[in-house]
Amino acid sequence: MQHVPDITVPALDVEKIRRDFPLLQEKVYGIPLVYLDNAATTQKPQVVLDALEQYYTTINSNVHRGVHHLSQLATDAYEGSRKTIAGFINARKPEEVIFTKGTTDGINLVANSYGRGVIKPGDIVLVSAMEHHSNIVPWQIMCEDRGAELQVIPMNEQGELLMDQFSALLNDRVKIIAVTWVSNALGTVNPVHEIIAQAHARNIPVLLDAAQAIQHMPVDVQELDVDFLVFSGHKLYGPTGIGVLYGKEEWLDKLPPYQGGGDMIKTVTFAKTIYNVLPYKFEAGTPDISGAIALGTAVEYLQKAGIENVQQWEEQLMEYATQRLQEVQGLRFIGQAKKKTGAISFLIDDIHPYDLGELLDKQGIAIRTGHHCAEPVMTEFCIPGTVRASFAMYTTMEDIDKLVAGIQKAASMLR
Amino acid sequence: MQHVPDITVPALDVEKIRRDFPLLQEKVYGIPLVYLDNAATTQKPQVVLDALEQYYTTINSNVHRGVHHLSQLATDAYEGSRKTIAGFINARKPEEVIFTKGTTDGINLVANSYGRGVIKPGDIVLVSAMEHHSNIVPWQIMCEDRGAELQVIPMNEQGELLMDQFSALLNDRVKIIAVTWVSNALGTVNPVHEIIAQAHARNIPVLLDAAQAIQHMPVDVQELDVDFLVFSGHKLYGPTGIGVLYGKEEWLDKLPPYQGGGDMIKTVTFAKTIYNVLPYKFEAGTPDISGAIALGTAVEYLQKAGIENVQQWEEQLMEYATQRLQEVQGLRFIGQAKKKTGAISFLIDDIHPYDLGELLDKQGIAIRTGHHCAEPVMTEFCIPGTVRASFAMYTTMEDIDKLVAGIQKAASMLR
Amino acid sequence: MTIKETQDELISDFSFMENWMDKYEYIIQLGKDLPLIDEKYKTPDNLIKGCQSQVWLHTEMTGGKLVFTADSDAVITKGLISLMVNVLSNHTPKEITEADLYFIEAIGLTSHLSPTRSNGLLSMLKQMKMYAFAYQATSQSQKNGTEL
Amino acid sequence: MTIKETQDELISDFSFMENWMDKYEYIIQLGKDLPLIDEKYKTPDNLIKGCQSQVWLHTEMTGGKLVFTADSDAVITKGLISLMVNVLSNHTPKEITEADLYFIEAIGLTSHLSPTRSNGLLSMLKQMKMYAFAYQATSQSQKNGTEL
Ligand SMILES: Cc1ncc(COP(=O)(O)O)c(C=O)c1O
Ligand SMILES: Cc1ncc(COP(=O)(O)O)c(C=O)c1O
Repeated sequence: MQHVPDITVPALDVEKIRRDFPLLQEKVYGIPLVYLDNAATTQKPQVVLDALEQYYTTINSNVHRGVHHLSQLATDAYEGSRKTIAGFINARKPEEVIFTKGTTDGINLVANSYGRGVIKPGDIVLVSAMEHHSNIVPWQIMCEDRGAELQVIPMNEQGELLMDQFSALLNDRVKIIAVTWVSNALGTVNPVHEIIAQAHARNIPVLLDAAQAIQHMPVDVQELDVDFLVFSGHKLYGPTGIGVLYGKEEWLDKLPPYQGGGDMIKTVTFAKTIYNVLPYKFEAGTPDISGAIALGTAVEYLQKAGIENVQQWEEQLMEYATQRLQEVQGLRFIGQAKKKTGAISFLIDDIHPYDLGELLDKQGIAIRTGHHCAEPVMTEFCIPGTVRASFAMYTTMEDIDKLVAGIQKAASMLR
Repeated sequence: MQHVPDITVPALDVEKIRRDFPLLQEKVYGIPLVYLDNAATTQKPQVVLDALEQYYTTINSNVHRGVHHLSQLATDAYEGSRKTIAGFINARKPEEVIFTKGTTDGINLVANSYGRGVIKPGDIVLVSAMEHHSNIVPWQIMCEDRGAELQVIPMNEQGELLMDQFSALLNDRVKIIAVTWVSNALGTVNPVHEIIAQAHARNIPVLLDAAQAIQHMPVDVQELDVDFLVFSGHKLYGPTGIGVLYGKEEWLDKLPPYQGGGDMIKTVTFAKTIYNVLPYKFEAGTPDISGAIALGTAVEYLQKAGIENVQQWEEQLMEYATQRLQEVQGLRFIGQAKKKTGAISFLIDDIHPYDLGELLDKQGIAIRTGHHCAEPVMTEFCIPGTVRASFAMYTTMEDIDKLVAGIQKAASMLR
Repeated sequence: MTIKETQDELISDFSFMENWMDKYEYIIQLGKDLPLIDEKYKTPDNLIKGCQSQVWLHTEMTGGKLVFTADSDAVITKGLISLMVNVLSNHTPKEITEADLYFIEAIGLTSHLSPTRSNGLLSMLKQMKMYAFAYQATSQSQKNGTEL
Repeated sequence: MTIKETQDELISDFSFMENWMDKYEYIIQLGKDLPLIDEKYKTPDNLIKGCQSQVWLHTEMTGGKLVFTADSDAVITKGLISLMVNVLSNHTPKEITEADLYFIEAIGLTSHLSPTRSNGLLSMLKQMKMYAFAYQATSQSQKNGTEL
């Protein structure tokens, strides 16, 4: 974040973008909404809503199995979206893109399949100290079921992973490493290239939780050489209920399927079932067809704006917000990593984050308070939670000014 | 089906209902669409699309965790939908309604949790010979993993379960029975009350696959005394990507959770995780919020029309279609159970179903051909597949006339 | 003042405040005035674990009347507790169990508080009524005991 | 006729038909005229398993030219195979491998057939070209063999 904020000439026409998002025009309590809870979920541009409506009013039909015209159109649109997303993350093949319900579903899929296919008693799964519950609990469940062990890469007080300790934790018992690319509670951007390089040197595959990365920076799975990568559509300007698991073809071929059902099989008898090829092997049952298609539209929208432009704009937002928040007396940042993106967590003196959140809400400012589903992080910092403001491509400097003013007012009432 | 079709005074104003469904107004190949693939997925009334749009333009926000106003509204709407659905199936409590991705997801949830929580090596899972792959493969995967055995309730040539054989299969090793209420391939309505009564006499819980029942007849889980019941939103006039698992509270309390992640836990440390109460325990990660809300709207739409009225109308459709199809030379029904609903499967002489399907499609008539994800049924009848026409509340007698005319034309070309 | 009178006074107080920021100012002030729970009573037993903040509640019987003291780590929560304590404290168990508590709805708290907060409020209330029930039951059985 | 000429003829034939039902009539008729595969060649080896129908394809080399015979359990599929056979059968491996097959697109088959059907068509075509490649490679190596 060495740039000087250049508010007057952003590569992104943020005002124009804002007009594409109907909900940003809304008021709460009669006050224009300031939406700074984007790490929880983003708002959707009208084109995404149009894609949903368009799907249901013109081609709605079940995919893959139909001889009729609508089914054909629905299948084309669904598979077209898979291609769009494969292009967006630079997957080798669309077949490496599996549609899931979201990040949580994707991690559970890998944990379960990897557990049944690879893990033996005594094996180790490595996660980090700053994981979201969704990247802890599935591994806990799997480890308990398989007699494996969960180990944790520690972090320092800035909220940065201790890479020395990470290296020291690597040994032949470690069978998979699951880490978040960006921490939703702290904003930390982890050194994922370094993690993957060290893991691969020992033939350990890596799963990246990209729930808080995919919307903020260019993602290239081939360049990363990552084995599995998961994210949610609803945090990427797409609908709820849809997400993506990217997996290297060789891994997805090797692992047993997760769920059983329609579409994921080639032939079924009661004696023997033969599984289908990728990506269908991992997509049991009728998928979220409209969600997948609309996620494709969201990705195209983001591509049109340019993910590099978004990244650049959001870096300016982060820098400006960090600077402005420093003006607030008694404010301390939770998470002060050198590389951060998307979210800023903080506390003010001994004001309870919940009190602050409530008074910000009443001023029309939506932020999040609490443990952000990352309780171990809170435990580590000995705090009940934080106040978190998180940004999106449509966030403005004015939003940040309002946030700071709102905080000042609330703090004065609560002190 | 003893009624005389009474086309002139249906309790349902079908023409009015049709106008609520935008896709039914569409043409394919310039011909007005005749949509008879409702068992695969139903079309959606405009109110459901409006609910999606409304959600995203006014209250979109992540649920359960937020201190701010939008999150509150989203949570209220999401939980409101749960109540609507609980009312629709007469669940004791909304907490017994778990939102899933669909029928397949629901069955996988139960198979996995039940497998980890209850099943021991040597135990038996009972399914029927007419199950959809989604009610076979999850149990196969689980049985293989746990060293249990899958056994099958056979059926006769009419496509009716052999209840004597069912009774004979019951013994103390049987730990769960998973059967479909209505067969998607044959239309058979199974004697589920009888199955549940016999199972409960031996303390065996029953899962009902209601994917093809919920849209065609009143469902009362308390009256059924069923332990688990699953269905998909997209076959019930709701969006894709959302479904429901009903489970008796005592069962849901007893079983271990399926997926791990946000929302489904009370507290998380790396050493120990305490799971949340129902329904959250089984809803890991950000749910399909918009899907759940719009499914609630779909259910309300159906309630307004009256599920009894729909049932009555569809019985007339079934009777009329059966009668008219008998006129077609060489046509034989696949599945001739005394009680059928929703779908009619058939073949004509040795015409390949796929050929027939393709020529019907070119006449604007959407039906389905193939094994309908129920290959064991096809194996049993020694056929490669069937042609299936399936009905919904908006299907008309005219649709059936067009189907029969289309079949006559296609058959004459193919013979 | 009866429970009803205190409620009506609160409703009237709140009705003079124009917007929700003012009402929060008032709630926060009430929290600051709350008779604080004795540190020694901040035991796990007395903890009502809410979703986002912690609440301790202690009950004592003095001269036939129940006295509540409480605390929370969040100031607004403390204010809300204070509302409840003001209304219910210093009344007999019978009065408390029989009280119709309409002020929460009337003030508009249920619709304006975040749901976790208002759920917390309700479980707080439940807890207080339960204490009252418990005391009533005990004294009832004691009375029965002497009569026998 | 060269492969190109047969294709152009087909395209012209199809262009005279007004609607898709007529085109299907024609395809079905072609299927009925297809030189049937000898029953003994309906082996699992010769089976191209499509999604919804089965296809058998047999290849023979006669006088330096490849001759295809085929069958399917579905009549329309048979007709489509027939199109391919008409175009490619009785040509040298070299002609077949080098052929630019534009007629499928030109007739509009790819956009009008169901995707499983048109995928089947494409895998059929791939199979035929592969046979041609194989024969070419074999004769090439035989030639090289004699030369050495
Ligand atoms: C009887 C039956 N069970 C299960 C399913 C699977 O439903 P879904 O694909 O929505 O998960 C279907 C629908 O295809 C069905 O008809
Ligand atoms: C880092 C991280 N991982 C996982 C998740 C879970 O995503 P979802 O709830 O969409 O499954 C989130 C979002 O809450 C997150 O921020």
